[in-house]
Amino acid sequence: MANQLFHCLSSLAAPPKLPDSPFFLMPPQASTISGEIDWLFNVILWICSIVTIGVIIAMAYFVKKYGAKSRIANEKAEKTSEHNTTLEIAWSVIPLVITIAFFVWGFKGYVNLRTIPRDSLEVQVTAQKWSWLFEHSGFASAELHVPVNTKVRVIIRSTDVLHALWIPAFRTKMDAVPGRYTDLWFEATQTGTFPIHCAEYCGRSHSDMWSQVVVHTQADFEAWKKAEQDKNDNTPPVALGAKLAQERGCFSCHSIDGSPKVGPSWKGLFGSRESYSDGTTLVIDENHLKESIEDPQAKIRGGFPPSMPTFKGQLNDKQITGLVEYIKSLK
Amino acid sequence: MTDTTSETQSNAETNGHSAPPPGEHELHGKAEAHAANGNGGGHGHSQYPHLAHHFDSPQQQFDAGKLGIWLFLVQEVLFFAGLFCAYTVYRAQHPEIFVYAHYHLDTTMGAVNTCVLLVSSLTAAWAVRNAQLGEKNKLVINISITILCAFVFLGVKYKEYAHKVHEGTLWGHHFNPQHELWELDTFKSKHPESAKLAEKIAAIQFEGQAKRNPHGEHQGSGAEANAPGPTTPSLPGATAGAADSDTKVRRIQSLLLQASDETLHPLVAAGIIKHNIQATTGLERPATAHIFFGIYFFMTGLHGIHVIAGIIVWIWMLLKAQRGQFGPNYFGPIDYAALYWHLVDLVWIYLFPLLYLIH
Amino acid sequence: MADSKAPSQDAPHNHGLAHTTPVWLLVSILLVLMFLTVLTVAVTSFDLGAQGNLVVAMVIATIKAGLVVTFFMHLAWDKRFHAIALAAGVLFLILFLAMVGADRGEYQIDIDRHGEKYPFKVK
Amino acid sequence: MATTTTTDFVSPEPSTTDNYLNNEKGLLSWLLTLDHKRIGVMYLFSVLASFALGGTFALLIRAELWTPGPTLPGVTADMYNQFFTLHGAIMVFLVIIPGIPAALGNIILPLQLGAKDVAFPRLNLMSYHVWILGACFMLLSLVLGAADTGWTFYTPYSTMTETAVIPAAFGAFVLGFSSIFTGLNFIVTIHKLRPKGMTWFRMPLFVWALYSTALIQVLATPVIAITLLMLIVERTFGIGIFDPALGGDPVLFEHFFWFYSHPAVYIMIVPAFGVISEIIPVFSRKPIFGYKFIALSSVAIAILGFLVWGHHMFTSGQSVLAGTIFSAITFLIAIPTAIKTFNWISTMYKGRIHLETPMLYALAFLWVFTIGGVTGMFLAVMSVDVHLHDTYFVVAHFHYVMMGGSITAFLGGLHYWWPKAFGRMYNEQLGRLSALVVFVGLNLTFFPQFILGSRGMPRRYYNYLEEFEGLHQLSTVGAFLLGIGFLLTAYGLLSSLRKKFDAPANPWGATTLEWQTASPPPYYNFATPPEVTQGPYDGYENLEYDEKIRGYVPTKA
Repeated sequence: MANQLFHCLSSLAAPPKLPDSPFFLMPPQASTISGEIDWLFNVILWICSIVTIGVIIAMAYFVKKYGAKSRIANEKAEKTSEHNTTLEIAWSVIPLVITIAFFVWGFKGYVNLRTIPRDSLEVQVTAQKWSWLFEHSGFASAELHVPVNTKVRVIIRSTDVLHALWIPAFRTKMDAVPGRYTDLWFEATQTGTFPIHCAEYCGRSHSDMWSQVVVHTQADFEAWKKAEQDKNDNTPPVALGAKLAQERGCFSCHSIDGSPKVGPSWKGLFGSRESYSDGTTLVIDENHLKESIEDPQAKIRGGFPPSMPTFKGQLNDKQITGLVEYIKSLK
Repeated sequence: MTDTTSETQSNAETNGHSAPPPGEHELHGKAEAHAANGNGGGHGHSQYPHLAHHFDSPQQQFDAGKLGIWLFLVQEVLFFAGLFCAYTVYRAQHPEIFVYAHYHLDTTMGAVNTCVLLVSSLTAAWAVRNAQLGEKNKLVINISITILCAFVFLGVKYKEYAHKVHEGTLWGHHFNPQHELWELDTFKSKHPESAKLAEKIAAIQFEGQAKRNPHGEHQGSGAEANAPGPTTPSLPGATAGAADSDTKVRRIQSLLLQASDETLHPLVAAGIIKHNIQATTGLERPATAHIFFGIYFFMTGLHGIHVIAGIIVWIWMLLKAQRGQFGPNYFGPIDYAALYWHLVDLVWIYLFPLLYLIH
Repeated sequence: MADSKAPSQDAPHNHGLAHTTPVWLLVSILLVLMFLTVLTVAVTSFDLGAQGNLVVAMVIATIKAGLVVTFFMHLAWDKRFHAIALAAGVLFLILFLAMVGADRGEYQIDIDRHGEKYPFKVK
Repeated sequence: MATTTTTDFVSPEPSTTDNYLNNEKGLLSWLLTLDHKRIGVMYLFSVLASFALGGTFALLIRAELWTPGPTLPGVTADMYNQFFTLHGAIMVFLVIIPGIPAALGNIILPLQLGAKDVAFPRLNLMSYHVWILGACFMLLSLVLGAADTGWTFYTPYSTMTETAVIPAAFGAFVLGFSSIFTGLNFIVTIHKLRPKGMTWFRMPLFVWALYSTALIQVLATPVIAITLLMLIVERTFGIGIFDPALGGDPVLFEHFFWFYSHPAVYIMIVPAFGVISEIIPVFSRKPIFGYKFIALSSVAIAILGFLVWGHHMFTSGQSVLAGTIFSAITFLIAIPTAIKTFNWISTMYKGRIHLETPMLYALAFLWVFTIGGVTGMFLAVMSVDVHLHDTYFVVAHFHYVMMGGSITAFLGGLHYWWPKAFGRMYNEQLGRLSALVVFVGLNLTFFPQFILGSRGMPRRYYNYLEEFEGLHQLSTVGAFLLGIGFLLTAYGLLSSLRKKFDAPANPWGATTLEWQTASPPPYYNFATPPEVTQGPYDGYENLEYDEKIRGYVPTKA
């Protein structure tokens, strides 16, 4: 029963699909700045392709035209001048001008990316090994929900190591640095669901630290907020727990099918007698589960690393009860 | 480029200006090289027993060694760069921890050590002169004094370290000072009024507590306050802690209001009370004071390792000097050792004001 | 050609491979260094403004370092390339400190404000 | 003879007795040798062994990426992370940084300069011993539970992970000193040991390149040394400079790290420029075009290379101000690089081009390095880099430069100087075939990664979206082809060592000094000290191919 619940609840059980893009080198353009960045990308691509192909053609042509027959023939190269200042200056100055143009465009775009508009909707995101938690409009969720055509500021924090929030479809990315905040902004231009990746290496499940951004119409966004409110208020504890377990990234370390991952599996966990690294054994009850969520280092199961972060202060009593009930339900 | 100009360039480079005029030297070097090679390319520099086979003359060998040691010194400068950079960043952003921490250091010992190193620098420079002139006895004496100074330096350093271990002014988690700032003689003698004020506040703040809790509940930086999990150990930060009751706070505030700016300033500068006096509820230690001691021990420790390496080099030089190996044609090793030793001195010349002389 | 003239000027001090520094000069340099050490300690008891004491301490330290480099380390009579090498090292050191320091200064506010709006209020 | 005017005749035929390879025998005569050529040879084989090890990890990575998620039986995400960390650390610290300077440079630099040895032979040997020590620490990390931090050792992950970070970091710390000693030695050698007539602008361009490299090695490497030491101390004692849990700053670590590691990129590529600048004129039978521009552009790259480290940090939380400065200077560095490429192409104009193995590698270099170079443009443009940073686009870019640039040039140089260093000609047909396989494999491996990256594939991923599977598989096929190419190369070169000495003194008709002495050279390099009267690439017209000895001799008057 719990498994089914898990599958229906979780839209994130499978990695996000990348929506089709009109341009095969880039993800879809879904924010106001994507077009600008793709344009610059294309300009550089064209100029650089011309240079590269020019070099290759010149090289191939010279090899063919001036190819020597054999060593024995002792052919001598024609005398040409060994330097030509005009030429040298020309091929220093022309690339310089081009690169200055690139720099100026890049600088403008970068300032745009890093200058947060004043009137934007604020979203707090917390990165931790190996999940994202977005907090906006009073709700916490594992997905980022935003309305279309609205400026959104994402304030990024990390509780453990470096991560990076990357939304390819929005062409923006920013590291999550523990001990400080960083931020980025975007304005989505089309509704839909777009992947979010962690782009800064953060350990074991770095590649599974994905999420997605759901861009709603204004009306849908309001509806989503309402539904979220109802869910929190009315969801039965087991279902709430299952939802939270998904959102808070519990499944990157705990399985529900009995196979041990980073941490012990939840299947059949409740009521079993387990041994701990301090040599004691214990029958797992509600209190122990609650303690493990709030102070995971208090007791470490034998054979598992002490790597779980604490969720103290991040979950209220109802939510903790929900998680405990959910674990109890996994027989 | 014409041949003549390039020729001159090359000569200037190899011979330098302290050598005999270029032309003469060139002839000399070449004749020698040919003599050497006439011997079958082997070790033919019979007139110069210390000349390696791949050099043409003692001058070339000496210059090569000198350039080598200078490049090594440049490398040393950049080796210390990381620590100076860490120092700069934290000093610029958290000046209060430097003000706070420097009272825990003994300026006299630092100054004595500076003088000891300066004297050893003199004897090292003098030793080079002795070696150049072939004054064997003076050379031995000067090297011995240099080594002696190095040991004195390490001895003083050891006393300072031992004192810090005793006082608990160490790095990271080991930072657990046995005396608060206002209890230190260094602070009391410099700012008697401020110390008295702090003592009064402390008396109120810790009233009814059997003993101050050295690992107070209060955590320092935002990072550690908010970073949950096993990787965030409890850390002595702003540990003296806030006063717990409203009455206490009111009594503390009235004391603060009565105090003059001159009295308050040293306490604010050291991060003992907040910039915003009204927000101050008690005395505290600056949140990341332990970083100063991290930097202090790292910098002086690394410098100390260089001193130890210098001692080893000098002992080796002493043995060579006693055998009378040095003279006008072969004094490179002494020169190089002295240059290294001066660099160790140079680093200390900066470390002393940066760590001990903070206002 | 400054290079070729130099040897004849230095001739009296020139013993073979390199310049020899006279004892009186070495000892006077030490005395100056000692004086500067006393001075830099003495100066700390005066308040010279926000960064004044630091600047004075660094200026004195740099004068001391300059004396050691110039006379104890013979750079006054040595090849110019050695001075250039040392200057390059110091230049890169300063560059490193300046760039990193400037950058940290720019984002320090993000560290100071990190704790705000935290922890979450989850409904 | 063209370049030397001293009279003793150097036999153009293979030397059989009394060369540096056989004048002393026994293991100790190698391990304790002070001869720069023997030290270079030891470096060469050590580097090649490390290359094989690093390459094995590369193939494991590529095989694992054949499908999303677990592919190879038993390879977990943790192991994958260790694979790419070891691959990166080995390739950077043990292969590419010492590859051209310490291995090829040690063998060739004093010969090209006309010196009897490097300035400090003992220091040179010590540099090798230190290298071995560093390599041992790296291997120790492998045994003790390989580090999984990535070669960048970013904090706070590196202070928290339970794998063996300290041996790996300490290994890199030790290897840094090996690199410093080599660089220091080369600078002094170039300043002080030039023979009569060898002016600065008569030095071969490989020497110029090594000089520029040595400047970086001496000025930048100590910073990584102290950074790694600070990391080790942070991890051991918790001093709190980098660790945010103690009030430290991880971005500070990134600054420290890249202050070295960006210039280190030029330690890797500038010597490669030097090798290419040697090969192209010799195989085009024409003096190099724009000698001074190429020589000085190496120095310019070396110096500018110090001022761009922050372009690795555009999305790290570095300030906009710093990012802007770093981006601007990054573009400046493109100019000297472009100058070099255009000069190489111009050198071929109206030449007489011989397409033997070294030249094939040089042409491959031009092709591949141009792609690697221009894709750097995308990454230097700040706004575009925000999207591309930490994706496979970056992976492809630096592999095109490091692998396609440095390693291709290294192999080109190896084939070019192999007859000089070992006195044997390798199988030319096999050499050409393997060059071709390497070239095709390289492009097949890394070109698809550009597309992967810009489409949204982050780097250091064990698992990935299904739509990327096709391109990943293409890349994996390329990687194995590349592996086959390297095995062919290794077989071609190593099998020649079983032969008797058969290489002539000057098989390619080069005019630089190393070809004016016997192959392999005698212990003291030159029978008589050379005297230089003209530029390094002058006088091809005075050389003539002699069919009997399969090498060049001076034209008889």
